[in-house]
Amino acid sequence: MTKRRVEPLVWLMFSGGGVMAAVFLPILAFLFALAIPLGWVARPDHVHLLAVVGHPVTLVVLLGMFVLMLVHSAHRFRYTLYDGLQVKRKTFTAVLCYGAAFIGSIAAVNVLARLA
Amino acid sequence: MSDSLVRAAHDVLIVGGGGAGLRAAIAIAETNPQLDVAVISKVYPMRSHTVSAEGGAAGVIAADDTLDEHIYDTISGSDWLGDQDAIEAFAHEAPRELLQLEHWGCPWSRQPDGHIAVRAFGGMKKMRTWFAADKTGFHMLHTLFQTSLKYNEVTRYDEVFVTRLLVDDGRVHGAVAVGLMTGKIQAVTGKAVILCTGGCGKVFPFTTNANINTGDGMSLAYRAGAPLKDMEFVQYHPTGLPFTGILITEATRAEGGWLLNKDGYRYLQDYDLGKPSPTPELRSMELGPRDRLSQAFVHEVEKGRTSDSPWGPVVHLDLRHLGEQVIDTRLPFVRELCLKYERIDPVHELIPVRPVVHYMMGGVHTDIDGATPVAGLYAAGETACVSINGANRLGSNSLPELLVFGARAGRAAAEYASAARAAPAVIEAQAADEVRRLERDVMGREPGTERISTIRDDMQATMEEAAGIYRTGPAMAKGADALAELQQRLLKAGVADTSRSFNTELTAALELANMLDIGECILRSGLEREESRGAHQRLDFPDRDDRRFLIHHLVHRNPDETPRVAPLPVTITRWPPGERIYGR
Amino acid sequence: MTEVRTYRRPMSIWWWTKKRSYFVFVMRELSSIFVAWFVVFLLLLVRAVGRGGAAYDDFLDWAASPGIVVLNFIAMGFLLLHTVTWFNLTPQAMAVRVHGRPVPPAVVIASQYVGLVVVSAFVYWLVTR
Amino acid sequence: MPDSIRLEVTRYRPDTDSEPQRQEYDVPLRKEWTVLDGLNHVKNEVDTTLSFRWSCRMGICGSCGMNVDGEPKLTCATFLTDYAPGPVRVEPLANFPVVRDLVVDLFDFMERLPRVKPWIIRDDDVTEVDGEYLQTPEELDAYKQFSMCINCMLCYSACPVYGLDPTFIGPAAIALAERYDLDSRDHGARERLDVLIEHEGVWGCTFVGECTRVCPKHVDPAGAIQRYKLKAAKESVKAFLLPRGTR
Ligand SMILES: Cc1cc2nc3c(=O)[nH]c(=O)nc-3n(C[C@H](O)[C@H](O)[C@H](O)COP(=O)(O)OP(=O)(O)OC[C@H]3O[C@@H](n4cnc5c(N)ncnc54)[C@H](O)[C@@H]3O)c2cc1C
Ligand code: SF4
Ligand code: F3S
Ligand code: FES
Repeated sequence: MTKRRVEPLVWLMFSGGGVMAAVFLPILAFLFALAIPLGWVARPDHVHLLAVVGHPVTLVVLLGMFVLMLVHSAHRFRYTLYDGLQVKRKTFTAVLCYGAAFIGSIAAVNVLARLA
Repeated sequence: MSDSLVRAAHDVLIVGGGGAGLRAAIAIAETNPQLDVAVISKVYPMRSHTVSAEGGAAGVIAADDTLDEHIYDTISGSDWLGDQDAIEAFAHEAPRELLQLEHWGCPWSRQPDGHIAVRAFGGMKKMRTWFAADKTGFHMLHTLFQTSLKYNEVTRYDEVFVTRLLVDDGRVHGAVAVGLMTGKIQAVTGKAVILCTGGCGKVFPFTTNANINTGDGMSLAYRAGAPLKDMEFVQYHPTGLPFTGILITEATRAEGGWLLNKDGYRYLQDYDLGKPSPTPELRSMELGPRDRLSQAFVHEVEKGRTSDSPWGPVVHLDLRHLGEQVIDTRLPFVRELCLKYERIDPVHELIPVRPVVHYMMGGVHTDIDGATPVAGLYAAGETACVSINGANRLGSNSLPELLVFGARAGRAAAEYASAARAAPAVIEAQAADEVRRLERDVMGREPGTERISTIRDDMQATMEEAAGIYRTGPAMAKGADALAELQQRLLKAGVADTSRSFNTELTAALELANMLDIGECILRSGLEREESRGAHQRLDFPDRDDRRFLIHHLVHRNPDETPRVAPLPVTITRWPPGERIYGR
Repeated sequence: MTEVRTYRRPMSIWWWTKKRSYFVFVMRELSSIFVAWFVVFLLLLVRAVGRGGAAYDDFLDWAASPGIVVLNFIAMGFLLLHTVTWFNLTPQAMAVRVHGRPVPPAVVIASQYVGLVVVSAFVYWLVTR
Repeated sequence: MPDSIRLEVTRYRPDTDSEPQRQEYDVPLRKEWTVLDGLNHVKNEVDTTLSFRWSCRMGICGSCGMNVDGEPKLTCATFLTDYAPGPVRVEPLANFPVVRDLVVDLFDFMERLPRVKPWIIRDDDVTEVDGEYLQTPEELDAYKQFSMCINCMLCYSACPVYGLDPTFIGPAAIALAERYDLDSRDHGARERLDVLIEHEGVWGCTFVGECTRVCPKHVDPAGAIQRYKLKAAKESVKAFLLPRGTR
């Protein structure tokens, strides 16, 4: 019988987050981090944006996306620390990375819940 | 030191982790799990030379094929020198062994309906060669090795080099070996010992064989008092790549490849091997037996109809008409090898080839169960001579031979070991002797003026000169004298490497000593055989002489270390000697 | 097992600078920092949007400040590295089969880019409508 | 073309050296010579004490792996002319302990191999063989690529994760597990999963992908490992979701 282990589940979230980051993040980052602030694209109207973001479907999608991407980052960064910097305190590093992702996720819930 | 001298005691000790050795190990583990088996090998088992075999393994499975036909092809291929009882047993058990390998996971090539596919091979009247593309030996060896990992009762000593068998009162009790990593010399005892040490192609300069094929097991047995059999029969494979000697498998011809001389002419038709046809015809032309094809090459050279290359005369193998599709699915390794080592693409270009030393028909004399005359000592695989190959081995008979006789020797050794007693105390002294010999006589020699590689080169040149495709009495006698001289020179060659760990100069020295023994046996047996049969062709005795020479030759070692050749009758059951007919 | 004194070569901290492919690998892995940064950035945006028009405008002005713009350019570069490498490795990481037949890697890669374009167009439309 | 080329060879003699040294040899540069031919020239003509492994000289036995100019290579399949005018650095395979000169210690791998159970495991217990297990050419193709591994260890030498954490089971062993999992005759996937799902199993791999790039036999261990992760993840999700009885 297969033993229950967390690695596969973390890895699944890592992969999901990787897909999200590859597919959704480029356009979002491009629009809100570069194009709109720099005026390449007209600032969307606040009311419109609030309506889009506040829609329950958007909220759920964003929450899922944020959480997965945070786990993705935490997981990848953890291994970068192991391999790239040869960090030896492995458990500590893991707690730190996933801990940060956890706090980020709570924050995301908080922010998004306020819009709902 | 004596407490550490005997490293471990086992029931059965197998020397060699190639196809034969691993098959024997599994056979023992399966017959009697109570027994403690050990496999000693000078290389990791999956590096053994079985890994290089390309073409395939013969076993009757096709609906239109019969055991009798396999038997007959093998007997006539052997020029009637094979023992017919052994060949019968071989043909009967080969299909089962190959199926067993299938069950262990060997990726045999298949027909569309999922059944095993078979291809044609030289000297065979029916298609009966099982294959795994053109990496058959590779897949067989890895399958056997991986399957052997399943058995905890099999202990392995990897990279451990056996230097001597421990024999007392006509019984074998184990071996002395050098651990290559540590340089430690220790005895490993076994109630029975099976030699599965493979071939000895390195006795010759130009060979398909790997660096490790130095015939160690033959020499070990010979020195331990077991005779060698039919040593004069050395197989030349007709298609090796010039310079490297890398084999281009016979399967190329089975798939329809042609041999062309410099005029683009399929010259085999001039040598009583049948008439050319566009598609391959069994037992004809390019699918004739190896001895006859290699001999035809020599005649082409004499007629000036071969092409020149920096490495001597060559003919060409033409695969272009087979097309990329066939080459890539059935012969991918051949294409890879040609691209890599000759920088030519067989899809569009001709492959230069020449005959190359490939296989040793002779070897340690055994009966049909792999037993040698020394009690408890068994041999199987290329190092043994049962004999099913007689004067000429048919392509694709060797791989099934490893399986059939590896398993047989394993079972017989298991039975022997179950009844045998543990090693007597005297072998401890023998082991100490061997340690002394190695440390003082081999390692301790001052590096003199002689170099091991030079003596090896000289030996190889001597053997090529004296025991090539065509031989004469005077040439062989001269070669034997030259070898005796080389023996003397070897005693003066020092080992410059004083390091214990992975001392490959030491192993090279030991291997060279083994090869000199073998070379001597080849030439001595050859001198005695005043006839031409199979791979032994004498210009001074061009005909087969069944009246005098329908016999095996056994080479014993006299107490004064000289060889003595004695006859042994060939076992004939149902197939009286006849003419070897191909292409008619 | 043996008494041989084997030598274990130490692996330098800078091993990943020794070979181009190793360097690209570590850069790829470092993209994770920037993915995380964008998550934070977007969360801040969402929070600002939730707080009203003024907060929203303030946020965008902040995002246009030189420091943030430079950071975001760099981050964007890493993000694209992530996207490209992720797409390229997908066919290796999973054997995609349609009707039991394996799909060639090039097709898998191409279809991901198609997906990227469709998603991007949809988001663009949703935001700027 | 110059007529000779310099080899910069790493030497290490455990009895005398405290760490590896470099030694230079000039060898003839010939069109048909491989790096291995160069080394053999040294061994036979120049310095008989140089140690390295080799056997088949045709790229199939897997013993001659070394780092050539920093890249893991089969030296019998790597031609000197590709490095002209030289010099060529010849070092033992990276990431393994060095035993002597160019010889490395493979103990880790050999000890690990049996753990992934690289043999056919059947549900039915057939002991007598009569007739083959049928397998179509398509079913054969499904695992053939992964059965091509010659255990040359180049992939281990290229994998930084293995270099940093030698407890990682590593690319070739996992590829071999995948080879048997994908074999239509095998029923052992679950047993192998139990091994590879452990921490030292597939999870250490961060998909550097170098293993696949250096593999001389196109085995694609990197792909095998990632697929294994997916397989492990699927099984784990099932294990979490389904009640015990139905698994
Ligand atoms: C290139 C090539 C292609 C071939 N193709 C075919 C083919 O298509 N079909 C076919 O039927 N046959 C073929 N053959 C022949 C066949 O492959 C060999 O005869 C067969 O593989 C020999 O197997 P073996 O088990 O006897 O020995 P090997 O596989 O050579 O194994 C010998 C073992 O003995 C060990 N050993 C040797 N000496 C010592 C020692 N002193 N101490 C400890 N261990 C030792 C080695 O480490 C090794 O493990 C081919 C041969 C060659 C060279
Ligand atoms: S996977 Fe490739 S590189 Fe790794 S050991 Fe096997 S053949 Fe060598
Ligand atoms: S190089 Fe190493 S990290 Fe994974 S993909 Fe290959 S095993
Ligand atoms: S010597 Fe066998 S692979 Fe290179």
